[in-house]
Amino acid sequence: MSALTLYALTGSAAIGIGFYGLIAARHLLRRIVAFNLIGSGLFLFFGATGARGGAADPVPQALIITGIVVALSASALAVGLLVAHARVAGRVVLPEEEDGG
Amino acid sequence: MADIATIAFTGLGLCFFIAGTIGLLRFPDVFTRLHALTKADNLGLGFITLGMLFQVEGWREMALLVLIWALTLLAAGTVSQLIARAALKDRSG
Amino acid sequence: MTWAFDAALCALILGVAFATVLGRGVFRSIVFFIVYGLLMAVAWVRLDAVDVALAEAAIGAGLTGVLFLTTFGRLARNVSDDAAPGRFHLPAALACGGLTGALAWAWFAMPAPVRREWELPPAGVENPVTAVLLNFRAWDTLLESIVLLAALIGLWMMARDGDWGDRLGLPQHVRPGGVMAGFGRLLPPVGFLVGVYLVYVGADQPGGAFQGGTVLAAVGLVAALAGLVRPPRIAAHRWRVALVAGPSVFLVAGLAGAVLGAGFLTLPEPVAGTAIFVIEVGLAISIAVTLVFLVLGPPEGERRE
Amino acid sequence: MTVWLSFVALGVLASLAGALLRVWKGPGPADRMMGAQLVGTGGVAVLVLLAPVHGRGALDVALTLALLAALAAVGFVKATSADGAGDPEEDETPSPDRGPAGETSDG
Repeated sequence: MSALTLYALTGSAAIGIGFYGLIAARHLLRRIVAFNLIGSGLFLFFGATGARGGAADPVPQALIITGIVVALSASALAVGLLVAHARVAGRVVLPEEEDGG
Repeated sequence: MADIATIAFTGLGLCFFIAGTIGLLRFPDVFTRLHALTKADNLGLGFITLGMLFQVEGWREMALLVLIWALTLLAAGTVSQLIARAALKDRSG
Repeated sequence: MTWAFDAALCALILGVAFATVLGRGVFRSIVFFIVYGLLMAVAWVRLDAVDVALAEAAIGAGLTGVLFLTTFGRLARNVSDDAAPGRFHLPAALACGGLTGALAWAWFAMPAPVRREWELPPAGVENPVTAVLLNFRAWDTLLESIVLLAALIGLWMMARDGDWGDRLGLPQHVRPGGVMAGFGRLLPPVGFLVGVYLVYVGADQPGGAFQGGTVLAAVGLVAALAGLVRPPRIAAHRWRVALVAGPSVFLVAGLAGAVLGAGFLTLPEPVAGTAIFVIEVGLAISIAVTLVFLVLGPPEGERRE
Repeated sequence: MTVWLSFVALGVLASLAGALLRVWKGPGPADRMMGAQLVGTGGVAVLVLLAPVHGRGALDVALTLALLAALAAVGFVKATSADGAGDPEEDETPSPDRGPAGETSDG
């Protein structure tokens, strides 16, 4: 198994783990963290794909860099929504999940 | 000769890293663990950068290495102070 | 031996990802995510993507961590902490395992890349990543810089009316002459130099507007948290100019290309080098300022509660 | 030489696994943060060791990591301070109940 395959498989596993966190976590901040995990795993998978042709392909790298910056801005927006929600509702979970799982 | 120095210094640095980790795992409370952490931070990375000074070519890379170590020292000093204070407040209050 | 290193690194990344999702407690999850960003930066270097590694080091290991940690602090004060752990969710686990399996299958099923020895057409810069970002796929980058702005506007819409006009974020305070204040004085000059350097060398070496801009943002955040500078007021006009500088310079350059006959956002080769440098400087300023504002958040004057 | 450096880098990674164990076990937030700090330093060390293979780029990334090594810890002490924006060194502790901070002294 080549090193690239290792990184690609790690990336795909991170995507799966992140999705699980997004579904199973109740605390909304944990969901945002899990969402970032998905994004990061995708970047790794994509980056490994782009590196298969020998020399690193600049196009995926450029897209990943902009992706990382956009992921941060999306997280900041989500966190702002969460803080506002917590201020209004006094909770950090969604209303329909307050009782059940 | 340069290679021998590199092997010696990086090996020493690795020892400090391992010792720091063992300390971080086995010491009983926050403050003693902090002591272990700063050993790894300052000495471990210090010896590794020292060893790598023999491997890089050009004064820019050397200056970069020294700068990296200096910045880590600054960060380690600050962080240990801040974490210790935060832990102290946590315990007393 | 290098293979063993890669395998160990991947194992650590995987373990950290699991711990982020499965561990109890929000704080633990956040710390593991910070560690995850650190390890990813190393992984990007191993994949020979130094430009990505620079951005990941500044954002994944720096800015995102601070964003989550400060949010954790804010929530802890507003909300009774309900750390009730999510129960193990078998259908979700199966579905996510399936997703990972499908992706792994896709990796092996993908056709081998066509090994074409192609050269990038001349773009005015040596660093291929910068060439792609600012010349060949300039559309993406332009829209991306506008997305950042849109996120900031969305975040500011969450400010309460009473706080409008206040300084951004929580009112920071430190002990004058203390350790944090001293650190906040020592680090920013060095960090500023590193950030400017990364922007400057972006044409030829790893670095550029995004990489340098994110480092500058992290340094600005240290300066703000350590009380060296006070965050600006939300309605300060001078800073709005900084926010739109990058996209505007980019647009003007694009229009100039259209007027000169090369086409919108097409930088003709003779002037491309200079144009890219000017755009990079503007973009780096905008990215740095926008990211600092995004992490600081809208004004939250605690006194009015 | 490359083999030796890879070996040392592998050793540093192995010691980082121990640091991660501390992050997992805690028990306090300060313990977890210290684990993360050690991983940060270890990451810098690994990148420095990779420099002969990956060239200047690895050192640039190491420099960025070293520069921002304290950022997370600063965010941490801010988050755990009484009003989320303070400094653990301040003597005038705001009221111990988690009420809003009184006046703020802008540093």
